[in-house]
Amino acid sequence: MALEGVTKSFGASAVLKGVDLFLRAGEIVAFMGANGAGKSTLVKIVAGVHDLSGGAMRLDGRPFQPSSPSDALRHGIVVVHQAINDNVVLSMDVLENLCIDRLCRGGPVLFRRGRWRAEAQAMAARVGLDVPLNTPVSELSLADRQMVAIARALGHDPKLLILDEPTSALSDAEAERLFRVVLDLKRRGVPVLYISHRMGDIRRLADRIVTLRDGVVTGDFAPPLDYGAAVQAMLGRQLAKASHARVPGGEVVVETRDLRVSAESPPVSLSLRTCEVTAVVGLVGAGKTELAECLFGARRPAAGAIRLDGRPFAPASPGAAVAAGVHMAAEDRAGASLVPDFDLSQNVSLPFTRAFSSLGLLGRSAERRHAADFVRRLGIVAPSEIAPMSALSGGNQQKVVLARWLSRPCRLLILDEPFQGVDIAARRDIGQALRDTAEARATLVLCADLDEAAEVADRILVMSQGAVVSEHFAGSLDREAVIRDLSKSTHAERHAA
Amino acid sequence: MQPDLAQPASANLPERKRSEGFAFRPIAVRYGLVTLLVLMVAFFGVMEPSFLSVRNLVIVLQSVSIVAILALGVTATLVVGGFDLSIGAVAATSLMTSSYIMVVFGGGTVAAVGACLAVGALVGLVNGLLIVRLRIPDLLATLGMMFLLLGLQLIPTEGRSIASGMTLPDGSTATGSFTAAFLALGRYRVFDLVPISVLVMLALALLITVFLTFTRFGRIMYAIGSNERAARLAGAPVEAYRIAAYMISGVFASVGGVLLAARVGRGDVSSGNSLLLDAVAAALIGFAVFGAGKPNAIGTAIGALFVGLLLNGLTMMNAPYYAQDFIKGAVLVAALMFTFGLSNRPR
Amino acid sequence: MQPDLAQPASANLPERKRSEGFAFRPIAVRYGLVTLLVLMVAFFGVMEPSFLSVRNLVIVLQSVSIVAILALGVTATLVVGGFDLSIGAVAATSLMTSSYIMVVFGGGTVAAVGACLAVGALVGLVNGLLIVRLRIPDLLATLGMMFLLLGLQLIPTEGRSIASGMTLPDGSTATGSFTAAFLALGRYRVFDLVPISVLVMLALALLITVFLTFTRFGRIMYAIGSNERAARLAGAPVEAYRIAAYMISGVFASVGGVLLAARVGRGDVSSGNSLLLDAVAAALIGFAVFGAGKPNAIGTAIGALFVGLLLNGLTMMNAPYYAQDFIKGAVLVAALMFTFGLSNRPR
Amino acid sequence: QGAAPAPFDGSKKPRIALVRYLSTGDFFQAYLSGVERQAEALGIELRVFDSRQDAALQADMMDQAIGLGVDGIIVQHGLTESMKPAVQRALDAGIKVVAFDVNVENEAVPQVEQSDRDLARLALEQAIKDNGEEFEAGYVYVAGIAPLDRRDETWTEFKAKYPGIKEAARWGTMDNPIANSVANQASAVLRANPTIQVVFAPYDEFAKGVKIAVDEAGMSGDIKIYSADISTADIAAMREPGSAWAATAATNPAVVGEVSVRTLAMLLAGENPGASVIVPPTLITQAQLNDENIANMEELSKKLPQFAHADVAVPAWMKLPPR
Ligand SMILES: Nc1ncnc2c1ncn2[C@@H]1O[C@H](COP(=O)(O)OP(=O)(O)OP(=O)(O)O)[C@@H](O)[C@H]1O
Ligand SMILES: Nc1ncnc2c1ncn2[C@@H]1O[C@H](COP(=O)(O)OP(=O)(O)OP(=O)(O)O)[C@@H](O)[C@H]1O
Ligand SMILES: [Mg+2]
Ligand SMILES: [Mg+2]
Repeated sequence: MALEGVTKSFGASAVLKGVDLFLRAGEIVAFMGANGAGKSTLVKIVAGVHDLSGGAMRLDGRPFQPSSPSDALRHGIVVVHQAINDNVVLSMDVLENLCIDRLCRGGPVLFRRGRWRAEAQAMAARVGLDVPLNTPVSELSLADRQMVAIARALGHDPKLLILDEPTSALSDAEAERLFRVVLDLKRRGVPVLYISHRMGDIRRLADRIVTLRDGVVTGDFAPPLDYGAAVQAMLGRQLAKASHARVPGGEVVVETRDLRVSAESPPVSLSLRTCEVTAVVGLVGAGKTELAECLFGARRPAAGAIRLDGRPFAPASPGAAVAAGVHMAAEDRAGASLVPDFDLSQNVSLPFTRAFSSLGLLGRSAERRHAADFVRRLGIVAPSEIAPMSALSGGNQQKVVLARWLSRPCRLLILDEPFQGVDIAARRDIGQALRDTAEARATLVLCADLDEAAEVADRILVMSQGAVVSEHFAGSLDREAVIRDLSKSTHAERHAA
Repeated sequence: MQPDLAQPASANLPERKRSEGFAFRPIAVRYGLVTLLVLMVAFFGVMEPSFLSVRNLVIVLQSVSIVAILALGVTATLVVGGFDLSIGAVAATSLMTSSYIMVVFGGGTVAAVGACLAVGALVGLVNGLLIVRLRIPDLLATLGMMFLLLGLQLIPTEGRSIASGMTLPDGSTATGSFTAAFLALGRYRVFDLVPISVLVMLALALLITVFLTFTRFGRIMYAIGSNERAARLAGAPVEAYRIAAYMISGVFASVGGVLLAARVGRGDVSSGNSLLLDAVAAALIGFAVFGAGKPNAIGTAIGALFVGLLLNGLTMMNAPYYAQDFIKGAVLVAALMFTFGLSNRPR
Repeated sequence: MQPDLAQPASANLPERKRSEGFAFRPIAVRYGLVTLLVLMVAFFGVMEPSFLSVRNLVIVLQSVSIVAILALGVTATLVVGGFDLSIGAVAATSLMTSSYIMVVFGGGTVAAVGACLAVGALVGLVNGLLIVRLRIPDLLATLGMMFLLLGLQLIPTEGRSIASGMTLPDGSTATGSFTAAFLALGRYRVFDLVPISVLVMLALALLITVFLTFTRFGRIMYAIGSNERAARLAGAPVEAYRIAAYMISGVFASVGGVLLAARVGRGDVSSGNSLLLDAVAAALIGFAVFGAGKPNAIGTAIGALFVGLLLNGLTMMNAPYYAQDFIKGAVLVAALMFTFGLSNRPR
Repeated sequence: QGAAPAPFDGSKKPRIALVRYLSTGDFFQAYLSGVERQAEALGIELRVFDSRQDAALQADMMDQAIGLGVDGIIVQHGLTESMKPAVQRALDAGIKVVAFDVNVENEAVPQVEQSDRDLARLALEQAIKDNGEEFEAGYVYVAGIAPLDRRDETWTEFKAKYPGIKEAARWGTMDNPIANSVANQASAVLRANPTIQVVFAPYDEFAKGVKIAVDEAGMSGDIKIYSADISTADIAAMREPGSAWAATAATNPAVVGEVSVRTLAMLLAGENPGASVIVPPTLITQAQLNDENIANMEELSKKLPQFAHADVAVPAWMKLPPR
């Protein structure tokens, strides 16, 4: 596969300004670039979603111009797209999702589940996806949905595999299984284009690193790989070393006592304080999201109590939680956070329209000023503060979600997987912003990835199977111990069961 | 539905454990509407014994057949996440077309039926292109088409209904007439009992059920209805499927129109709006049958039957038409409350 | 469109170069339908000068006022991602209710209007509860409600129209009559020119436009319509808003019914038949006005006006009713092709 | 033939408007064609306003017609309440008005009527003649439609007058296609009441529906249908071998249309056509149609002169449409 001078513009804004890229058989190329650099756009051009504005593509030496995703698929180009919900059909079950692309390509007219079951099971087993095949995908966690998408992609015999931030919703264990399969494909000679903001992934997989900045390739690093230089080429500047001292917690803001998110789950007792940023790490399915939802009123706990500022707190709805000063950026960006029909500023102000209105009438200019301020502060790459969400890259959409919940003071700020798809530099900046403003509130960050957690947190709680199993502190973080605690994992238990 | 699972149900998937103990809710959700149907039949049977005679049940089938056929067609568009408001008008147009061809042009049965099916397919194609290529929202495109057809079908006769010997706008007299074979479509009874329209309905119901539920095309259509983007990215030719759905809907509606013409035996001026609403009602009730919660052909057929039995029974009991509307609405709402209110689907 | 940003565009804001060259498409999308409207008016005005007389334009406004009011109400439900099929039936029920109260109970104007508004709000509330609490799909719940009301409104009079001196089902004679004040709602003309129904329509259009576009409540309603879950997790009381939308729709429909009763001066059972489809058409055309691509009140009002002007002009030019339907459908489809086909919204 | 008075002496081309409440269906189409023919014969320019069963719109259209400055208006159907003030506005503007089948309660407006009561009476008298004074009847009726309500009054009178007539069942619907919907209902009714001998369906769409059901039940020999109104399609249905549709009472809608225009023309010429102009109905039986071998409305008009032309509103100067 080779790309020659590929350009792409949306209306007047040029996104790709002449990209040259080639992939050799049996090579994993890590494709790095800051949010909005144009990575996903490139992927979509190769996958037949977008037409290219200029340049050419070649596949096996022949000119290649896919007219549609199905055309690209027929040529053996298999893609896991960045937006997870673009990869799965929620109303269908796991089996159907695993074989849907095969159904589209042909085969017997009658669809018999029995015929597909063995194959689907093999696909699922390959990536260690461990859910009943008849579970509707809408009931799966985001991570499992991602695994379904990956399982389907890997189930093909791709000629070219493109993974656009496949691990953003995964924890290390799932990621590791993914890596093994990818490496296996590599051995079989399949070229892989791998996009990620996680240096860990790139260290593990990359044979070559190509960096993209503002739509132009700024670096092509062959082994031995110089990761520092790659990051610099991608950002156009040096990345400051991240380290922070632990800030001890102030007064207690939120306390849970024997909180059970569901009847079967273990009790959770924790307290969150001002100044301190608390991160909860846990594998996928550990129950982090469910805990957050209980605190935010999106889920009714089965037992136990929550206290906010010393008073009992049992929010009946997210609305009540927001009113009480509890803010939460949900995990599922597209499904649970963003309003697709709204522009950037409207998405930022959504929960706080009251603050921008008098007598119910909205003050549009104040709203826009406010959003523009955050566009600048979080480095959101967008045409303007009134750009539609569809014109933003995945990482920048995530930043919009964060901007929304950072935009007003609160008592408790919950961020569920806040760094999905956010590039390294921006992650640092946001982490810094979080820490800088942590004084007046309790901050709870839920991450599957330990590096992310360590970067931002003063205190790290490890969660496994719904229970908090250990507590660690920045400065004295014993990674080995954390990983040991994590590995009492749900999945291990699941397999044992 | 599937007693699946290779692995034993894992501990942290609570929904798999439902089957322990007798669960009332899911059963109520799944069979609520069907139970209601059975109770209704029993009630009418007791009140009016002739209700349960075979002949009457055939009458019920016959009276729902046309609506059911339209409803089955619209189900196909519902499956791909669309909606076809033009079906009533297509049926009316097909009624006029077949009459016109036989009465004015003196055409034969095959020509009349063929032309109707062609008209249905063409309207479906145009609907589909408007929606897929020009990206007009479904409701809007088919609403426009509805008005257009309602007018169009009356232009050739200047608003007159079509019958043998009618005077044409140019003053001449139409010489053709409905062919016997065409009328037989509406009147002949197999074994002197089952009208052809009922057989057509059953055949089409079977066909579309198999198509939607058991073929890969059907799977893909459901996928498109649920997440068009994901289906496209998985390689589905989304445009083609959506156009096909509208063509199915158009053809089914035109079949309904042909049967209507054969039964009525003349080109009746009509808007078909009642057909539209009844067909939509049947298709939507279908959501509730067996707790499907989504468009499905079996449900649609049962939905049509449900309304047909209710109206037949009420008519037998001499309920005036307005009371029938009222009871139809009330039973509908009650059945739906039952089905949807109890199901604890997450929102 | 908007002069950019307070801050100088930061390094990572790509510059916008739109203004180079004349962009035809966005303008065609935005003003296509309005241009068509203006052309249409000009054409009719040339063909038939009295079309442009103030009196005639007032007649157009008056003839669209009731449909427009219903359409504005249904727009509110479209905004929250719902749909209200019961509006026509609510208007008819309100027509019958007001007539019944005045003619049979001898009630006054305030009682009649008040009862209608209460009925409208109640129906909206029930619709909302069915949809929100019992999670019945919108189309289904309101369709059931539609049938229910269509029957219910006829029960008190056993299907007869309500007029002074009518015979009631129990054999007695109704003694009341429409009050002068009530009839004035339909007949009085401010400055001897503008009927009250037009003023009511304009006031409601203004009200709902401001509400939907400029208040935070409207903003939240749009958010709910676009992504309900996101709105809920942003703290919006989604249930309350959705119920409110159906209540707005119900109340607007009942206002339409009151005005219809005042204009007709009798509880006529067949008035209000075509209101649903016409109102839906207006609301859907509204999607295309100014390239909004989503439900909006201004668009709805212009959509209603569009259809009204077209029909009025065609009538003036002596087009028969079926040709009017045809042209209405054709113009609708053409206008939509223009607006939606050209806009390059991503799918 | 005397010289025509102004404005029919060629001094000016009069303009009239037909403001209709109902327009869909054969009756209304035939009515319109009658209006058009007579208008043409008199050299009148005609404007047609179709309000499609929207009473409010009909009132608006009256105003539209007034705005056009026509010389005369024919109001075809409508509601008394909504038409009364609208007609008054027209009269105030100096426009002559004739009303067909709607009572606008105004002395200055002559009423053209196809007497619905007479229609029902003729059909029912024939039913009694054919079946005797005692029979079990089915009745198709939808309340709230003015002509049906008037026909219903006659039915009520007959039932009182002939206690031997027993109404076993009553049904009806205006769901379109009406014939099909009525057929569905009638099928159920006939199963529940197999002893019905006579069906009174005073609207041809109803009769058509009942006939379909009777045929499908194989009961054409046992049941007789009496109705009102007629069209070419109805003639074919009545003449089918073994048809249960025994008789219908009808006025020729085209003739009614002609009469309406003539009445208005008399007003325009300053003559007085009288407060009410009644077009007498004709009884048409199956036997008659078969005996005379009548296949459509034109032949019906030829064979039954009273059906082809009503001798009302014909002053000496009146030009009649060619026949
Ligand atoms: N449909 C569109 N219309 C206009 N601009 C777009 C559109 N899609 C993407 N863009 C712009 O193109 C640029 C590149 O987006 P892309 O999604 O390729 O970024 P990315 O490199 O994948 O970023 P991320 O790491 O955040 O996923 C962004 O600045 C975005 O605003
Ligand atoms: N809608 C749902 N229906 C049923 N089970 C669910 C649903 N959502 C999540 N689960 C299950 O509940 C368990 C806990 O999920 P939760 O999302 O809280 O985990 P998590 O630690 O946040 O993991 P993740 O990293 O995926 O967010 C998982 O096993 C998950 O599969
Ligand atoms: Mg991306
Ligand atoms: Mg989570």
